[in-house]
Amino acid sequence: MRKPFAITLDPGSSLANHTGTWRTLRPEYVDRLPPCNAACPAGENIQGWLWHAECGDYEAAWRLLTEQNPLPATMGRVCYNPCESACNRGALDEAVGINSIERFLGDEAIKRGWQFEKNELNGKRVLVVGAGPTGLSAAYHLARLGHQVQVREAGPLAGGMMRFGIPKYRLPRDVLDAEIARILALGIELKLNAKVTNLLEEKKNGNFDAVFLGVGAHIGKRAYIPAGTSMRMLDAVSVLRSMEGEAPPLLGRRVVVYGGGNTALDVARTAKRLGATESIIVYRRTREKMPAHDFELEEALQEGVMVKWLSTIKQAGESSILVEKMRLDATGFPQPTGEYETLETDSVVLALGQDVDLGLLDGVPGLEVKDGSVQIGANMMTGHPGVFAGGDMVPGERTVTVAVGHGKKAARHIDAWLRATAYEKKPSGEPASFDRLNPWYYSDAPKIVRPQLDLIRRQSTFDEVVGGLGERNALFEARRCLSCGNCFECDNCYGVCPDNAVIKRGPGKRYEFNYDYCKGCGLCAAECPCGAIRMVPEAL
Amino acid sequence: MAALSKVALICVKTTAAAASRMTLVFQIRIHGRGGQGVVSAAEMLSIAAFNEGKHAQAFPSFGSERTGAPVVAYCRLDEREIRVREPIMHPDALIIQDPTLLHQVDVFAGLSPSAYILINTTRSFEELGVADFVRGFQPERLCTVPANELALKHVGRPVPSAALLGGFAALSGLVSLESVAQAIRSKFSGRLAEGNVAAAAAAFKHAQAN
Amino acid sequence: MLKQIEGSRAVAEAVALCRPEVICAYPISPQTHIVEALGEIVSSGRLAPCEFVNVESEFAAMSVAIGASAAGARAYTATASQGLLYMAEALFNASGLGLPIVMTVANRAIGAPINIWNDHTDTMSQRDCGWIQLFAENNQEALDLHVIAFRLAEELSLPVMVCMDGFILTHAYERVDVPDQAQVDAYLPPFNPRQILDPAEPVSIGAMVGPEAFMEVRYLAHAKQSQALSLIPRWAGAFRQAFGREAGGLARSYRTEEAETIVVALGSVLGTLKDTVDELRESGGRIGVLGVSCFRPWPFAAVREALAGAQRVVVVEKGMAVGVGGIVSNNVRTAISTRPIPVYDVVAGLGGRPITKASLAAVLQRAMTDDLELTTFLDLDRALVEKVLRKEREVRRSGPIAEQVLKLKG
Amino acid sequence: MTFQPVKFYQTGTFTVGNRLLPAETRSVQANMRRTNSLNSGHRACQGCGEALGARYAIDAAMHATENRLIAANATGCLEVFSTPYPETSWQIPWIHSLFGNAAAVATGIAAALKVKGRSDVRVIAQGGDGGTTDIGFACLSGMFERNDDVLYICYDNEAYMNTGVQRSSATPPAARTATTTLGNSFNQGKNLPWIAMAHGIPYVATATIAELRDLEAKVERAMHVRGARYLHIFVSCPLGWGHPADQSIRIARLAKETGLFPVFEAEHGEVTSVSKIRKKLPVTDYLKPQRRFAHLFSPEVRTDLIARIQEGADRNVRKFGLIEN
Repeated sequence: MRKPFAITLDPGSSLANHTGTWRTLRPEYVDRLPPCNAACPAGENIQGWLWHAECGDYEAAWRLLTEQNPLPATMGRVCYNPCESACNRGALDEAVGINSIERFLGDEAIKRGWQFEKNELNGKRVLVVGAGPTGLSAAYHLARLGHQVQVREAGPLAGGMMRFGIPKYRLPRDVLDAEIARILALGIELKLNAKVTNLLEEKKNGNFDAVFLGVGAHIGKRAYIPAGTSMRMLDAVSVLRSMEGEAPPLLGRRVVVYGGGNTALDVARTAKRLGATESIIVYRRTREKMPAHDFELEEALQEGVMVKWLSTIKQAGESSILVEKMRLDATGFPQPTGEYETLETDSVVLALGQDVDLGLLDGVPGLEVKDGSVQIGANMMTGHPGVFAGGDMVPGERTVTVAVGHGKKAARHIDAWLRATAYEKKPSGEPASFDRLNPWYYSDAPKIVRPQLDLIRRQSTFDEVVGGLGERNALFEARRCLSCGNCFECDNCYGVCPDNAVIKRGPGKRYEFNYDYCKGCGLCAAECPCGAIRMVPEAL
Repeated sequence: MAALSKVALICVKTTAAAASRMTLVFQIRIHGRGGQGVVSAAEMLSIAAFNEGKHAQAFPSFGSERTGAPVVAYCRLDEREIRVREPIMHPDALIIQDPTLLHQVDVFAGLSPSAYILINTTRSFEELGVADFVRGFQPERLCTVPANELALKHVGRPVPSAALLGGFAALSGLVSLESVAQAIRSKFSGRLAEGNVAAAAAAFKHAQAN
Repeated sequence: MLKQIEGSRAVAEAVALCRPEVICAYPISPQTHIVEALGEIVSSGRLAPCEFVNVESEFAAMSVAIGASAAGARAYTATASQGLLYMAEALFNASGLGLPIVMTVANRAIGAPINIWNDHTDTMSQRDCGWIQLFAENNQEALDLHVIAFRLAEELSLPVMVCMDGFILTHAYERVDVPDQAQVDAYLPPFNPRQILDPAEPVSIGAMVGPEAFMEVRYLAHAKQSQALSLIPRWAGAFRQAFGREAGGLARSYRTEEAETIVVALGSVLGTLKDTVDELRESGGRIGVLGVSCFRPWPFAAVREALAGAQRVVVVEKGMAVGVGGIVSNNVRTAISTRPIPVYDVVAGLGGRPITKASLAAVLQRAMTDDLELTTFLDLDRALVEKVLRKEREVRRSGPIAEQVLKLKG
Repeated sequence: MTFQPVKFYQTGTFTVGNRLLPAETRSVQANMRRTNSLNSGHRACQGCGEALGARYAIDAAMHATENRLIAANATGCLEVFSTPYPETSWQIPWIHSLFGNAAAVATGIAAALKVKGRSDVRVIAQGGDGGTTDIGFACLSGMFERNDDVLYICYDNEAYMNTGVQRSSATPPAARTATTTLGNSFNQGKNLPWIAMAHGIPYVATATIAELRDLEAKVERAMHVRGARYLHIFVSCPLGWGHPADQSIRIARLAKETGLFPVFEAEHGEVTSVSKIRKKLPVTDYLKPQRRFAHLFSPEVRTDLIARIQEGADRNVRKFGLIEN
């Protein structure tokens, strides 16, 4: 073509005009910390593994999940999911059912027989005391880091409070067993009925380079209740532990549980299943103030458990207790009213909290115990070099998930300590708060409700109450994730740039900005659904 | 052949004037009303002359007149190329398609006594009240044809232009009836053409008899 | 083949022989018969493939032609008068983009007052729009010029306007020689566009050009149009060879041998002028005629050469620049600016006023004795305009007077 | 538990891309090999809605026609920012003729293609609201009436932006422009999609830059119809409307969600589908972020005028049934 001068131009020749010089603000891709991840005591990369689950690549999801937490099937049942409370989707419709997806992945892993990858041993030996969640977690992470691990468990079975504190109807034992077995399959040596009494001696004898203490709180707290000799008084931990033994505990037809925590609910519901006609929780405050999770209370109430709110036990008689009515004062603290009532009962179970047996620590130099808790530094190490601790032993919330998190954190620090370095956590991004999102792009999608066992069976058997999601529903639920603060490759930035200044790098490779042409309008950042782009002023 | 001799006659008639090309041209002015085929008449006349090997130029008076308004069209015939574009101010022949125009428009403007006059009417020049004007004109060059009636008879509608051309062929001898018929057939087709040809032939006959 | 047909029909036949692929039709007198005839030819299937587009305005007509031409189709339209002005913007665009569109303009006056009759005000008003403007003397030339116009337009990639006098030519039945298809095909090869909108080779046509290159673009447009001055005689020569008759060219002299006075004119008035000059020659006048066929580009050299022997020039033109006078005459003056001879300007035939031999003869006789104002209006009713001017002067005075009278009355 | 079909909620139907969908059902804009018909390096303002809308539409049309497309462009922002000598941003055969003749030029191109038997190559005419609803209206109407095989796309940013924000017949009531400094009057309006429908042409649709997939579907649909088609795309103008550059899409979204800009499709003059409002919002949500409406809120809140604008939105909601049920 003999193109006329100036009037007729070659296609796309404007590439010679670098409009990037117009820019005063510069877009940058960021990975913000999603609220679920931030809230997870086990430090799971929830948003990350959901990303794989959304694609239907459940194994990849499970593998990413278990980089932080080796017990997804257990977590998916017993975790009180702070992730869901923090989930930004809650501000849209309902939080993503992270817990149920986690359970799905955990169950899928068991079903498919997925195993962890083993690492080369590095020659270091670590002793883990306690085969509860924190000990198993530490053992798992240490093993994956190449350390030779031995776990010493005082009890007859591994699992700790997961086995002896959580009823079967919440955590079927085959699930627990499968997950523990998979951890042990990493080459971890487990010694059962092997209570450690003298730590330093054990350490020395076993040539251990480091120790992790993960002893659970198995000693029920007592309260002083004037009682006749004949009233059967038990503590909740013992009741729950005996459920794992040969003979179930004898609680009678009328049972009173004293306390307002989840353990109280567990016991009351267990009593119901053991055939109690009346299972009554006596709690000194109101439902709103109850530390137990509301959904568990709701399940308990469905099953026929009753609660006497604003009540304390003043005295226990032969077959009855005296209950005093309380009222909340201005600060929300219960105050006695002097009104009493009598409650017929065959037994009273105290669910007032637990303590840890710290006997094994006697004589360990430098180790400090305060208010029944072992004091640790930021690296989870006690005052005695090489001795680390976590879980119920150390100050903090006592949940399975927190314990698992402690185990992981301790393992990383132990690893670093053994290498004579310091473990530094990768800095997490700024929080991906709801106001960072552009939620218009997410359409409404109600949360999937997990199936529940029918009530009759819930009242009479220890079958699992809450069912899991099928694949289809798990996928649906996973896809409700907003991917807060982390690019999920929705192509919005690539699409909405009026200057084609976003380069799409291909599946899984995200995007990059072409600063030759980016004018810095900020549309990409404004229209990023998940807040994974920020605008920063150009350097002067 | 008859047509050529007529041209020769015209030449003789104008020998008094300078022998310029101007004197060779024969100019016809047609008056009528919008819708009567005035322009078509001039055009057909030019075609008839062209059919006989002559140069001819036909053109309307370029008005924007609508149906019923007085309309003028012109036709020049020559043996040589016609270059002049001015309107015909001194016609050698006048065709009046509608006698009612006689007293409304100066149809006779620029007319010399040697001119031909053909009027579409059933009446005589006297009856039309123009006897005084044509006194001194050559009587054999004055002719009336009942073109409307002939058209009604042969075409079914009072469209006088074709019939008048037949009359003009007879009156002037400038073009043959065959050429006129051919011209009509180039403008119209089918029954309309044949009707008009028949009307022209009838008018030709009427004019010859006149 | 010789035919006795209307000028419009002759043009339509010529255009059809040129095988246009897109024809845009919008009615305006006195051009209408041309597109009517073309429409008839297209619907008869005689001209195929061809898209006959009934557009909604002249602006659209030219715009459709622009699109069609840019997409590689041979495009044609016709217009007149107000229609030409209505497409003025598109005219500049078509030439600016270098699109070889051919358009017939049936020359007609421009209102107000509205006037449907012939003069050259329409095309004269668009003389600077970048189109080549060719003027036809008679219907044969009108016909022939269209064949040449397509050849020229496509050779140069420039649009060409064929100007023919409205009514006088468009509505006149005359003898024309209509060439046959083979002859035209031999003269006019298929359109091979210089630039084309084609998905196989995309380009952007019609860029915005700023001060940094606009001068150069305009210069190149000027240079390109000037090229036509050498191409037009070449294509006129080729036409003569192929068709055996004269048509087009830049300018043609008639009886200018030893002429002291040469009359310059465009279009159909040349015929009347030639007859008039014949008469003047017979009475001994040394006078000739120069017919300008190509008004744009202005053939400086050809005009200068043709007028070389003249002692005076009379320009008879059907248009004028209000407040200036003749338009063609000014062009003539620039062509012979080195020779101080009088150039008389005779503005004639505005709005369809008949130009008669008698009037022409009279004015030319006065010119031959240099007894003529530099600008004359042929057959102007001088008494009438004097009267109107006088009245207007009175009216103009009467304003303040009337006010004063009112003031006096209190 | 009731069966709940898997939907792609996370990536929804609202984002540009969706890695979870089969490749063939993803948007054109999500494609790594999209044509970028309007390429980088153009000189549109930061955040230009028209540049975005044009690339969306033309890329989609290129996709639908397998890259056999020719476009005629009216004078205006789009033309000026895309083709200043010596560079053009267009990757397609493209012509700019005049302000008011894009539709006619396209008609000419379509006629040429028809003559040449290139029915595979399709023609688009495009322009802003000025070039469409005002100066180009006659040519557009002519093209419609003849049912020429052209898709005309109007990028409506509701004023003459190229010349510095003057009122057009598409400027909404109360909007301030350089020639309506007190706010545009409440006229009877010139609803071009409706006028296009009155021509009975095969396809008329409206869209916004906020709903890419809807826009692409309409272009795709339009390219599979022969005859005259009209697509009216609402494109925001940060400069002329006075909103931050990064709000262009949000403003367009609000125009739809308030009911001020109904998004629908029509065939042969009848409305055939309507894009429902997801969450009806008051017009003030749309008006407030734009400086051209600032006088409605300060120095005093012009509840009277806002109410009239709201009435207009509500009328649209009723007329088109913009709300589900």
